[in-house]
Amino acid sequence: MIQLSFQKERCKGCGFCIEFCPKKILEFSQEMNNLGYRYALVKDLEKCTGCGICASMCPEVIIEVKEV
Amino acid sequence: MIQLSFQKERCKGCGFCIEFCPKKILEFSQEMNNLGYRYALVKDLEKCTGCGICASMCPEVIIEVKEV
Amino acid sequence: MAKGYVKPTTLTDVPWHFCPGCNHGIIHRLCAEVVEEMGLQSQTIGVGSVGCGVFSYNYFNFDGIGPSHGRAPAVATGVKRVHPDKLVFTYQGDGDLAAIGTTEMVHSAVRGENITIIFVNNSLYGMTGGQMAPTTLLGQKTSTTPKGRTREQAGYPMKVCEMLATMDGAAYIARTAVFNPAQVNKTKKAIRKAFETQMAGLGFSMVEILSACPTNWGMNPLQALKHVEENMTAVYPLGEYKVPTDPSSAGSF
Amino acid sequence: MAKGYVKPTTLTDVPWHFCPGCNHGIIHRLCAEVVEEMGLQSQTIGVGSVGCGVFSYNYFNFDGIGPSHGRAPAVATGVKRVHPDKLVFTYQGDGDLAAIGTTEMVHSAVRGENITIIFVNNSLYGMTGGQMAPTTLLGQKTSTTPKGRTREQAGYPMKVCEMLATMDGAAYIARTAVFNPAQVNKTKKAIRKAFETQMAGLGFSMVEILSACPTNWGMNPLQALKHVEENMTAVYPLGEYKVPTDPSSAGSF
Amino acid sequence: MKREMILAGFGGQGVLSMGLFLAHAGMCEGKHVSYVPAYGAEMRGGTANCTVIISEDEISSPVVAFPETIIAMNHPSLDKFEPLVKKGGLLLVNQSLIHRDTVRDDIDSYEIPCQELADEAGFSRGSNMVMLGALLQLTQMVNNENIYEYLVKTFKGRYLDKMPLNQKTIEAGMDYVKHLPVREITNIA
Amino acid sequence: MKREMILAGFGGQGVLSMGLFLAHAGMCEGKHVSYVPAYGAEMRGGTANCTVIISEDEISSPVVAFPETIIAMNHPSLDKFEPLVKKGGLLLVNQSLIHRDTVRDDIDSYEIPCQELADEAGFSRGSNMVMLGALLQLTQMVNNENIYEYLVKTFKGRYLDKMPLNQKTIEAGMDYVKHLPVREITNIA
Amino acid sequence: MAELVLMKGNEAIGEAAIRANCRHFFGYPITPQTEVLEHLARRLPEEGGSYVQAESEVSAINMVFGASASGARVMTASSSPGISLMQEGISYIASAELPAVIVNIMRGSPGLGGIHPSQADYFQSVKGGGHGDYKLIVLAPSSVQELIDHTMLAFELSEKYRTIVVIFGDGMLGQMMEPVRFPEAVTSAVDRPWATTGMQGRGPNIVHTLYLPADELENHCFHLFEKYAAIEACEKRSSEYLTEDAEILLISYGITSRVTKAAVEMARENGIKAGLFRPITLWPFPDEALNNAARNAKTVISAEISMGQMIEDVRLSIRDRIPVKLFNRIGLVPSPEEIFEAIRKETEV
Amino acid sequence: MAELVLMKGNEAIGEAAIRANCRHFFGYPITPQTEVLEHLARRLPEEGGSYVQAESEVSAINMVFGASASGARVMTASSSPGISLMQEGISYIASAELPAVIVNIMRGSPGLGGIHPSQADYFQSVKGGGHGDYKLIVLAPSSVQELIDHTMLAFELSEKYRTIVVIFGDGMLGQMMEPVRFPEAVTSAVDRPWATTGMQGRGPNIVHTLYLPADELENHCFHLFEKYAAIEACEKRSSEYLTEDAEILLISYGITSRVTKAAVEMARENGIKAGLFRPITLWPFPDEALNNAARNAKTVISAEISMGQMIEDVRLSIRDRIPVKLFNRIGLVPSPEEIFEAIRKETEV
Ligand SMILES: Cc1ncc(C[n+]2csc(CCOP(=O)(O)OP(=O)(O)O)c2C)c(N)n1
Ligand SMILES: Cc1ncc(C[n+]2csc(CCOP(=O)(O)OP(=O)(O)O)c2C)c(N)n1
Ligand code: SF4
Ligand code: SF4
Ligand code: SF4
Ligand code: SF4
Ligand code: SF4
Ligand code: SF4
Ligand SMILES: [Mg+2]
Ligand SMILES: [Mg+2]
Repeated sequence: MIQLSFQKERCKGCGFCIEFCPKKILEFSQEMNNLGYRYALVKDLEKCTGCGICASMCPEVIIEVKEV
Repeated sequence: MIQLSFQKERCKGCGFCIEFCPKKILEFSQEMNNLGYRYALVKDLEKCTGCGICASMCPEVIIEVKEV
Repeated sequence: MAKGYVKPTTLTDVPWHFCPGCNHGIIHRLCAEVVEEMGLQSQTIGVGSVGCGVFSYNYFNFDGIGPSHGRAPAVATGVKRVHPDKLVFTYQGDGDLAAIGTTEMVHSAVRGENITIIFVNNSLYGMTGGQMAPTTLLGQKTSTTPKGRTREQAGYPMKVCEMLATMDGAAYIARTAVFNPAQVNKTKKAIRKAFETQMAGLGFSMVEILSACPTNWGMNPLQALKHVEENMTAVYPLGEYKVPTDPSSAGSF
Repeated sequence: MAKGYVKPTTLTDVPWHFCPGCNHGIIHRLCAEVVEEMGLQSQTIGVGSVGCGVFSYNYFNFDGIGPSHGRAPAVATGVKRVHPDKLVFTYQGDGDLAAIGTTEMVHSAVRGENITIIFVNNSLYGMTGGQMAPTTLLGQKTSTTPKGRTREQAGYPMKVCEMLATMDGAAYIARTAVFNPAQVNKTKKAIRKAFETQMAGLGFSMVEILSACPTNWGMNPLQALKHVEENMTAVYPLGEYKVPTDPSSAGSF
Repeated sequence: MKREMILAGFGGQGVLSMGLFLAHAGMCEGKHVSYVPAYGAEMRGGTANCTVIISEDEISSPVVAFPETIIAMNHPSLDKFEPLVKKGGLLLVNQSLIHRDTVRDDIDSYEIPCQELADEAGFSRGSNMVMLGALLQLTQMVNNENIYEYLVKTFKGRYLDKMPLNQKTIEAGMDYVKHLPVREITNIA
Repeated sequence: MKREMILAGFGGQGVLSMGLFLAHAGMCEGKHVSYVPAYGAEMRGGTANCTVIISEDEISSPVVAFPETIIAMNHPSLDKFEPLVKKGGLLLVNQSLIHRDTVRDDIDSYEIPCQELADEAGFSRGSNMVMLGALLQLTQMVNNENIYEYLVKTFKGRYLDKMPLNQKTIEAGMDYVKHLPVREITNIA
Repeated sequence: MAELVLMKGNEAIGEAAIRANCRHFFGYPITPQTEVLEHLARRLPEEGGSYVQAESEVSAINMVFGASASGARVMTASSSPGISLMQEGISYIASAELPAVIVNIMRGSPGLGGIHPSQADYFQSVKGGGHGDYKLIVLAPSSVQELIDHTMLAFELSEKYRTIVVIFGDGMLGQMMEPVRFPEAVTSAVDRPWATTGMQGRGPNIVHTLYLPADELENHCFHLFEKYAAIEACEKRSSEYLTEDAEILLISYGITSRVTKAAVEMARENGIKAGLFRPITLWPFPDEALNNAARNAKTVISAEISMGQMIEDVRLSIRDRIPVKLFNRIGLVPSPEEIFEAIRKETEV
Repeated sequence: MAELVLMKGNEAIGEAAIRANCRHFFGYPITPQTEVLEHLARRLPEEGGSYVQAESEVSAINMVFGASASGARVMTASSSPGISLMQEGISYIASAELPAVIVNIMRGSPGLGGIHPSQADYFQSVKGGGHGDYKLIVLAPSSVQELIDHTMLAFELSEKYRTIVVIFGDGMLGQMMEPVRFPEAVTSAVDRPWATTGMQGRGPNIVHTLYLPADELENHCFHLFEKYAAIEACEKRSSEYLTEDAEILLISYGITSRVTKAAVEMARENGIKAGLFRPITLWPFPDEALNNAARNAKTVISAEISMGQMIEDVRLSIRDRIPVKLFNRIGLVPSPEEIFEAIRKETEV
């Protein structure tokens, strides 16, 4: 099973992870973080393959993908 | 007839004119000029064709070739 | 592709100052990953520059130097002559490298200086608020080309890879981008080749990376990636412009 | 060939300081002849440099400027922007142009600045007594490469024409020499093409001229010409590296 | 008479345009004015603030250590500037983003629900205009007749279509403070 | 005791090596010495000269306005330096290239046919060595025993094969002045 | 009378240059000066002039050399590190006696430092950062209006004396906005018979800085310094505030002189006899005027945003008659309160 | 005791650097300094060091930055115009507190000037040619032997205080030959825990000069100036000749101090009570020592090959108690006779 973690307080809402996730299982939050951005979160972890593409596109290096 | 003039006091004795004259009618002087160089002079003006090659190679621009 | 992703130990935990979607972040990460994967964290000296990458020495978790604007290749030369066995690379923007730093860049290549330049080309001066750079595209609007860059007034986009590839001292020269995952992987491979070229002592290496500056382009992050893919690559073709000829060159070629 | 020879009015009568057999003299003369033949004596501003050509402003009989070492192309840019219709050319040695002046040279080409550079390459720093220049041949002995230039320590001879020919802003780029009468004529033609390119407003032009420095080469004048012909041209091939594509270009093409 | 103000918030909240408006208004009404933005290396994000002085007499120092009026649009700004308000001065707080009470009791402070009022006014990005309205109403610093003209000046005639909406939002801020219960100003001086 | 000399000629006449020889000789004989070449922009041609001081005591100024000894190897040098020789000083003139008489009568001057003597000695490029010999003979500045050693030092051990010829040429200069009629030195002081 | 406009310091400089009939600008971006470039990049083409973004400050100053040598009114602008890169070019321009205007919007230093307001380039511009003997006229404006007036004056003085004039600003002056009025535009072009414009109807003009014979170099330097003496005789500028009876005299220039003035006002309100002497030209430094302004002073305080640079000229001016103290902050413009506090301390002792 | 060798000034500097265990040199040719390069280009490879001929002085000073930052003893050398091009880099090195030795064999200026001996870069090196607040130790040798001793001292001081030390020479010192003895070679390498050598067994080392928060920049400048205060307290150097009873005190440094000494000797022979004060460190300037040496002086003459630069420090040192005159020549080293003449004139009035 895949463990996906986002450091939401460091997310700047660029949307790269959301855009490039092959499974399209990421989306923006409704609320804003303290930086004033809508941050990325997982809507459907089940479908995650752990491919790491989201992390490989994240300009803030705040996504970790682990198999557990 | 060709008029060939060398400003001997400005000659630095590089020998380019002598080397490249197709008629081989130029040579070095025996005495030195005030700069301390053996200067170039014509030994056989008759043979001069006025081609101007000597002048075109002279780094000091001190050769004039005229037809008179 | 290897599953999962963990942040490399070659990056500190300092929060980054980049704007949303700035490609500097991706490129920082790739440099750090390659250093870690090559096991060179304790053998690396990074030479930053003045531009939006100015804080690289705070973000990289290895020795770092902050030089003056444009002079990174000279500073790196000084470092490399003292530590010939260490990995020494510069991280420079297009204003820093291709404008004020032209002489230092060209002559580190002429000398075949055994260093690597990571060249982040976002086609303008980001940190100072988006002025024209030598790399600005024709027609591109910047704060100093309000009507778009014209040939008459400011000439043509400067093609650094094409120029340096003519030098005997240059061993590896490549241009890549990071506008999608595939390109990100290619960029990482190119950085690795460059670093391996240096560690193999084959001479000067540079990787130019086309990079998005959403803020000064007045685009959102995804539009900015598209702009790189569609407009920048047309003027700055991606690919390897020079690869080491020396057979003794590292395995990965 | 036109018979006879008379010194052009575009040269003053000041005695020259060059050493015996120095090719600077021939090249000075050719520049002056072309300016005269194009009828531009009163329309020309010559920008000198610091090197053995430093006194060009005393030898040329038209307006002249003595800039700082290496910056002639920037100075010429300033002149040209004020006088777009005048003939503006720089006269620079290889140390001046290809070492300290690299940035100014490259960016006048990037901008397609409508000026001409006359580049006198004698493969070392003549005026200061014969130190290595970026253009020094491998193995060539100079006062700072007493055992001859080596790749390891100082890299490779810098090929300026090849480098500038990659630039979109460069309209005419050629390399010539003056080691015999035929080459002298070719050089004069190239200078004329460059000046015509500029007057036609087609952009940046440069003529690199391989030049003998008997004094610092430790050769007599004729040996020095041979050295250019046999050794320098092998590393620096003669020819036109770029010619204007624009059809509106001046007649002589 | 001289009014020294610091307007603070985070980038994008429009504190600088608030300051520009006040400077233009002051100038148009024949006062001496100065406007000093705090400029940052990272041009984006982070905090933004500016110092605006409007004065009958020539302005010597454009620098103000203890301003008489402070506008805090976000939490960090309140923390940083509340201690600096002159005794008897004025502190306006953006209630929508700041959830703590003010601590000074020797100054006159107001909480304004900028976001809510802006939303009501139909201009959700107009928090700054609401705050501006509140300030203008409380201080009567400028002639309300001319607000529209000053707005146009502030935006150099750009987005003219947006001006009425801006004015409306400013008025929303004015109305809000008009209907606040009148308070005793604790002026320990 | 202090001896200040200026040696002058045109480039290639070897005046600098003459000066170097004297400086080395002085040093080897335990004196204080200084050697100041006049360096030019055009490294070649033009005139060359150097100032050499040999002194029992420490040398304060390496700069000399009125030297006590002058060697003029060519015409321009004579014109330039003859007026500067100290009263009662010594002036050596290279007769082979200088065809005018000296004008000073308050100094001791000698004409030396350097070229001719050098040719005789079989070292036609040795004019400077002839002149050096004349100077050494007239002044007895250094121990003649060690001339060879000093020559080797001067040329840093290069062209050792040429050293005997140099020495021979120096001696030619010495002999020449030895056989000059002894003269009264007009010393107006 | 021209209308009042609210304008940013850097833009005001750019617009003033255009009013001064300057049509050629060469520069390189650097915070906090960049708006000068941005303004001129937009406006010069409108006025038929040319804006060239140089590839570096070294190139910029040499482009200025060329444009001025060939007869044009020309300006460049930068900030501290960029001005350092211009030092060789500045020495050349001074020797060639070319008119030119250089704007320095000083920032935090040394090294990369930061973008804070600063006054730490005083030695560089006033004493000489380039090699050799030369002087530059240095004007120190203190408001946006003065940025305009001094920029226009700078072009006038640079032509009159064939010299560089430096506009000495700082990050705050460059970034702040104040209401300003622009004077009438200058239209007359000054003619420069010595300029390299092509030798139509005359012999060749030559602009150079090489003097190989020692006596030629010496004469050239003496000539330059005769000119500088004339400038010292005519162009010293300063202003005073409550100096007549001042027992504590503050000396400061530029933006700092304004907060210092406010501090002096506070001091007077508190019964302290303080006064302000403000040099407007830093070179030539108004030494006699200062010495005179200090006649009743018991203490003199030099207030600078530096570790103490102008203070040397203050000491030289008053010939060390009176104790000279330093008040300084780095990285920011001090507040009137801080300076007042420093004044108050002096009265205690 | 080491043997006497007759050596040219520039070569002596190069050899002294090697004796001081300097193994890295970066430089660019320029008359009258070039022999420093030429000597090191030959000798460094023999010693296993590296000579890199930089493509310009700008590159050279930045190579020095890199080499010093990563732990090496390093030197560069140039002459006036080249030193101007190094001003930005010098400000960076000063801020980063990197040890480095810079040789300036001064030549005729301003502009291209010429290759004559000169002392006209005093303001640039002593006051500050680069941007911002910083100081350099400036040593002024007056003989070939001192060129050696000061070069070795320079490396020591630069390490001790983490600062740039400038060797302040001129064309004559660089070109002349005198007998010299070399001290024992230094072999110990100083360790630099802060250097960027690769983070083996420690956290990352960072060398930079950027301080964005105002308080950080202010603290950094205050820290630098505490260090400078320590240098001022310990490193002022000067020498005196017949100053005890001197009524006319001459002040001069470097090559000029030697001709001045000869002039003082002439004056004494003529019964004039003249004396010589010679600053050896130009920064820190030996002000107390000078003030003390001038205690009996009625006139003070600053003798310089410049239009008058050191004279400002002379005036500051003696606090303008006594009239300070200038004796200067440009383009050459004056003769003792000229200076004596100037002394004699003083006695007439
Ligand atoms: C000598 C000098 N000149 C100018 C500057 C101002 N400056 C800082 S960053 C920068 C340009 C940065 O552009 P680039 O190198 O393309 O990096 P980017 O921010 O675009 O990533 C400039 C001009 C400076 N710091 N130093
Ligand atoms: C800033 C600066 N650095 C160095 C010099 C010294 N210098 C004068 S000429 C020259 C090199 C000349 O070589 P090159 O340009 O090849 O001309 P050449 O004499 O060979 O014709 C140098 C380094 C200088 N004048 N200014
Ligand atoms: S790991 Fe792959 S699948 Fe999972 S979220 Fe990231 S991109 Fe989508
Ligand atoms: S890529 Fe990173 S920064 Fe961008 S939205 Fe996703 S998590 Fe946030
Ligand atoms: S003109 Fe021709 S033929 Fe006559 S001398 Fe010259 S080269 Fe020879
Ligand atoms: S080419 Fe000219 S300089 Fe050379 S020898 Fe002939 S005449 Fe003399
Ligand atoms: S300005 Fe551009 S380059 Fe700089 S951080 Fe923002 S997006 Fe990145
Ligand atoms: S040194 Fe060389 S280049 Fe210079 S004048 Fe002599 S021969 Fe010509
Ligand atoms: Mg960029
Ligand atoms: Mg050359």
